[in-house]
Amino acid sequence: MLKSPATHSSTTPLASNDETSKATKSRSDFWLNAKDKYYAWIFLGPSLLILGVFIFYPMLKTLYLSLFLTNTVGKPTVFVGLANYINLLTSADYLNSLAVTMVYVLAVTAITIVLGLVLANFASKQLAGIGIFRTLFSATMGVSVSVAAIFWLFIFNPSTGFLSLVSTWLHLPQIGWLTDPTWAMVAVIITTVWMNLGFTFLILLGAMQSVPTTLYEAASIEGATPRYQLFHITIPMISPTLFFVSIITLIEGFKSFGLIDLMTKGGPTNATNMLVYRIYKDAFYSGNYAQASAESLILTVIIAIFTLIQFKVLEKRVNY
Amino acid sequence: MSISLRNVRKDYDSQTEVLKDVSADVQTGEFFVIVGPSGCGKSTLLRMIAGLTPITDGDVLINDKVVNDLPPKARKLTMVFQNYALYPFQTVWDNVAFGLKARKLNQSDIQHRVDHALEMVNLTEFSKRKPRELSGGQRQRVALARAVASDAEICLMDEPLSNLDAQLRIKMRQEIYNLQRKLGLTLIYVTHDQVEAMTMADHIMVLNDQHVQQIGTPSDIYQHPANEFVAQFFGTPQINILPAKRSSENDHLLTIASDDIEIALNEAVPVAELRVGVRPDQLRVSRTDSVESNAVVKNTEFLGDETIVYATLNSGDNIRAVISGQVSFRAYEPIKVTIGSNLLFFNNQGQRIALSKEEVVHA
Amino acid sequence: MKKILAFLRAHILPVIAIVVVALGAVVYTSAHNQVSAKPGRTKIVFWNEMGGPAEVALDQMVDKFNKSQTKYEVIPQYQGAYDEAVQKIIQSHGSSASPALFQSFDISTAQMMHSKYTTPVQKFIDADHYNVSDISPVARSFYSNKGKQLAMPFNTSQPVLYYNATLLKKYHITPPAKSPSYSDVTRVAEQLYKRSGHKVKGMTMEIYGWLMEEALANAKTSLVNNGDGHTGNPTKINLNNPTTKNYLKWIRTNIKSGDFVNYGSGASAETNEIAAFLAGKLGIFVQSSAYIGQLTTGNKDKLGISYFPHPDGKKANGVGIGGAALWISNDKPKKVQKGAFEFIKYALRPDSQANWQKATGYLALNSKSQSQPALKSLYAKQPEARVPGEQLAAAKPNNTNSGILMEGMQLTRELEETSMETVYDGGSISKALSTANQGMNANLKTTNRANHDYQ
Amino acid sequence: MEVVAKQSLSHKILNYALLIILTVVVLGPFLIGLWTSLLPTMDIAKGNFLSLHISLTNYVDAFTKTPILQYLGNSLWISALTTAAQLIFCSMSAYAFVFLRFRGRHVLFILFLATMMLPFEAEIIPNFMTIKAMGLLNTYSAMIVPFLTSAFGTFMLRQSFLQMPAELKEAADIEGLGHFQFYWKIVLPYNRISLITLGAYSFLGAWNQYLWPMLTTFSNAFRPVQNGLRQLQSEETFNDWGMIQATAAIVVIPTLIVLFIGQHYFKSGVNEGAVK
Repeated sequence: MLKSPATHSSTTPLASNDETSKATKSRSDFWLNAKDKYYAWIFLGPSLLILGVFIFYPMLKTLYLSLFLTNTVGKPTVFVGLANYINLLTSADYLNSLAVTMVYVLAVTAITIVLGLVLANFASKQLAGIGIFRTLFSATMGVSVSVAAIFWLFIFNPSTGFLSLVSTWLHLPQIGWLTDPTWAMVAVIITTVWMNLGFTFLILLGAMQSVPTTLYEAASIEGATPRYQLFHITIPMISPTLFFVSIITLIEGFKSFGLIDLMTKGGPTNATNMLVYRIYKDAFYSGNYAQASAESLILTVIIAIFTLIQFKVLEKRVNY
Repeated sequence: MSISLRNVRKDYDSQTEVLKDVSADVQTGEFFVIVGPSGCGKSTLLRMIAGLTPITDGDVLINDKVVNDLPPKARKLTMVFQNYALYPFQTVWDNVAFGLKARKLNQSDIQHRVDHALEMVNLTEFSKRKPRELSGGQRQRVALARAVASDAEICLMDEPLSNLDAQLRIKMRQEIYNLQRKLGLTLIYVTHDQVEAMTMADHIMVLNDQHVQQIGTPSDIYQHPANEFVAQFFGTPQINILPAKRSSENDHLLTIASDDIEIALNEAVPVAELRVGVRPDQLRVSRTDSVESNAVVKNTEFLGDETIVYATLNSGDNIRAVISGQVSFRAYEPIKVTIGSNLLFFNNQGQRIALSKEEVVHA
Repeated sequence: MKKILAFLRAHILPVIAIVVVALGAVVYTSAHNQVSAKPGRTKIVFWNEMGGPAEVALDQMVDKFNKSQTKYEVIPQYQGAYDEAVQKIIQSHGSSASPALFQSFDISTAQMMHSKYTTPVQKFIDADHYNVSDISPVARSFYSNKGKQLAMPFNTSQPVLYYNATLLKKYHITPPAKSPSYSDVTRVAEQLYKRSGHKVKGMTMEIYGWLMEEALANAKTSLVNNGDGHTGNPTKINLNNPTTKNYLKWIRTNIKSGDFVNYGSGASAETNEIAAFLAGKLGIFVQSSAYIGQLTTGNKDKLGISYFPHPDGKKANGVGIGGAALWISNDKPKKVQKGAFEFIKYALRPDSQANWQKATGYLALNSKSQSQPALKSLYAKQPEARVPGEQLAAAKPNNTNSGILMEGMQLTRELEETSMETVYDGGSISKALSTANQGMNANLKTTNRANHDYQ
Repeated sequence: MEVVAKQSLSHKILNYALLIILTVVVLGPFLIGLWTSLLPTMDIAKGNFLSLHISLTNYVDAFTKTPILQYLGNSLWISALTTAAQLIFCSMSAYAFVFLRFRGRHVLFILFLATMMLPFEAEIIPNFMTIKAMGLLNTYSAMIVPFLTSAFGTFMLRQSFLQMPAELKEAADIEGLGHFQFYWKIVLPYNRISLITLGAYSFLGAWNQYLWPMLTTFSNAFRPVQNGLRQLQSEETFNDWGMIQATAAIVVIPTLIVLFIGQHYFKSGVNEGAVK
């Protein structure tokens, strides 16, 4: 949709629906049918096995565990129905986690998209040596959580950190970046945005470059300014990509764990205790598998909703 | 290697019929063209012969053996596709050699055959190139070379020239024809282009509306089309089909298009109402005044050696006439249209009515 | 790039073959054990949570043990923080990856006991006729239940009160008593704050559940029923009691008079209070004795140490210990468990413990360590380093100062800390305590229910 | 992309200036990290950020005093195996969905898609138990086996396979190629760009795994680099900033190189595989 499929007029992609491919599809009732079934087991078998054991079974097991209380060693002992869910959804603590996660996810998504657009817009200008800037802008894609955490932990360090030095030089008040609840959230958001930026930039740049040049040529003949072109041609044209990147960022945001673990451990005073970190803490710190399982299911529902939205919209290929 | 189709039928989803009761015999070494408008099922028929699509009913025979249940590879044939089906990641040479390697021929045999095939299609110097580095015509030749290199004596072609420009198409037409003759291939060729069919085929099968309309030699089909569809399908500009009536006074007299044109036949008109097919070159057009005229000119197309005149009869029927040389008419100029000797007659179901005498009209 | 692709294309089959073989190899090898010991020695995987200088000291101790005999080899593996290690131990139990010997912290004792995943060291003590009388009784009682030693205390600390002796001298303030009362501490803090012209904050108490529990212990008050869990499984929490209120009121008094500074909770709070103390901006704070090392090296001022404060008009009961103990898993062969106990004995030898205290600040648990050269030289240089050990020795073990034998202590501490936070921020003491009490009771009820009341 | 007829010189300079500012902002953390990795820890602790005592001591320390090479090797091995396995298994299942006809194909495909809605993060508890039951705790396999295939990879390759001209399959049928031959000789080479893209994704994905290895590895012999860095941080209790930054630099530099080489594939992969 972004890039028109590289097909010659003559090629009949397997996906299309005209006469020839109908003929191809008729292989469905080809008399090798029985054999195809046998091949299907071979080709799909390994993947089915893995997905079954590590995706489907665990989901059911999680559901099962969430309906029980689990004892010291994690065995389900007492059936309590939905009590774990009710406890969670009435606990101020868990609602706080939900709220904190929402704030984080929305902030990260919005800021990443805006900054990604800014970078992509600059990097799509036709200037000598622009390729170097494009490469540099995408650099954070190669940064893993732990590396990003180390870089930023030093920047945010209260006593010897870079920002603390800068504020000293400029005689600004010191900010308790990782110790103050509000600023800790800001710090985590900044770091996440920075990590996401390279990927987002690259995707948006790719989308911008595949907007047909003739649209801009026509617009500039009609006297549209670059800014006007950005908001009335580029952004509408890349809207499917924008949507895609937003959803991906959103979903990844809900799954954030590494940075939280490395930078704040959910603190201070639960200010950054997001959903996955909570699951981890409840299960692997407190040993409360049942509650963690209930939390896992709630997380799954949230992510499934966003994934479904993604599928639905991509299916419709809503353009502009 | 002969091929026979016996009452072949194809349904999809046991609902939609694609082909009904197709029967045909293709002789060894014959150039057999299946022609029809798009969507008529001609590609499906070809794929059923190849074994790519199962048949719902009937039999496909190769060398008098029923092959309904044989997979494609066991049918010993090759196929050339509309988009050539070249492997973009392999060189020309490897593309031609691909099937041979798959059949596990020995190395020297492969070498020999591929080189020979490339030579036949004049691609020897391109053997190291990738398909994307070739022009459309060259790609088509690679596909041909694949068929040549194979030892199969049956070759199926599915609109192999439709992606080429007009000039190249004419050239490749000849090359395919020469190749078929040289190799003695039994070739079944699918196209929607009647010119290709007319110029290349030994026999033509005309398909339309899930049915075989006619099978015959090109001249047979042109001169004795089985029905209106076949008559209309062949020949440019298209044949004129006009409604006609037997005159109530004289059963040898035929009134065409209301009463604009009258024609006397050599024998009695067999039915009261019928349709007459007149090839555009059988129509004559002359200037006249508005009282005498039976038509007005719509426009003319000058083609260099002849002129096509489009006109509307007083009855409202549109006609096309081909006149040799250059003639010029103004739009709305009144003309008189008359009919030559060669006519075709169709009943109201569109089937041709054969008359006993060759020359039907008094000259 | 093209060349690489060409290579890959040409060699894709062998590459994949290698990958498949390797994959098989990995799966195969993983079924076997990963860590190889020296041939002929029994391998003992030892999980610990000692980072920084303590890790170095521990590795040295292990190294010496391995060299001291020929039957066993202890392989130390660092597992991160105490909190996460507990679950790792429980969850890996019964697999080839699980440790034979592990270190687990004080508040996990009930959990370990209930899991039934360990062999109580009492079994080996009895079999070996090992004499435990030299090992600190308070520390031992923390990890024992109904007279049976479950685990061997290892790295042990005591909460003590640190004060800046130089500053007190400068402002002519009488230092707090060796075992100070709340009001005694308040006096010093207020005087320091006033006399320094508000330049020096008098005191701080970290928002840390452990400190509140120790305040209860020192006042001989139980947090939970059934003798803080020592006489039976706890069923009821009693956080909202006069002793806790008294403790929080004491802090509130100091907050109101302005001499108190709040550094919040967690590791950062500890770093910050130490930084302030070393910079001479804070006079008094209560913290683990394991910090002595950090507080003496590079400190230009003289360090003063007193016992944990006790409420006025009440005799100090003595405080429980902090730190961790060594446990022996029961999922390993007898020979391995025996080896693990050999290491425990080695770790508690007088010389081992003396070196341990010197290197880490954790208290030597073997009473004979005090006469070891390592400690003697330490005391000669820093006489105040004796104080925590004396406090430990002074306490007579009873139910209230032997820790709280209850599961879910991590969660309990979180709730305690939330209540402390509320109070520090000016909220109502009894309301904060009753909220926490409610939460803790609910957790306890769920835990007991999930474990069928440990029937 | 704006059509700029003639850019004035000042306009150009402005553009470059903005680009350079953006570059500095984006690369700032890298630069700060790299710079501090060259400084002695004492200078960092004192806030002497503009120190001139530059040396590679921290790097030497990182290599000799920490198991960073072991961590890197572990990660490399885990990522390489995961990538190879995903390429094989995802392409196989994608092949089945495109080229094989069998009952339940549609349902199975929906099932595959559905797995994309189930976050692995929410399944760590049962998966931990499974891996434990398989006896794979603290092994490479623990970090590879659950990720041998992926629904995303299958989906992406399926999209790519669907773009193949139908005639290729028919030509292969006529030549008599079986499914394995067609898969191996035609489908894989034809889709190599998508395969490289998926490979890059799988590799980066495996390389960046954090939560799962943290739960399943207990010793440095198997710990991948992300968790290794976490381990180093907690062991070093954040005192030796210079060396910590050096370890981070050691980890990030190879990834950056791979990324710059493979950039093109990431971009096209996402645009074609996911959005289309």
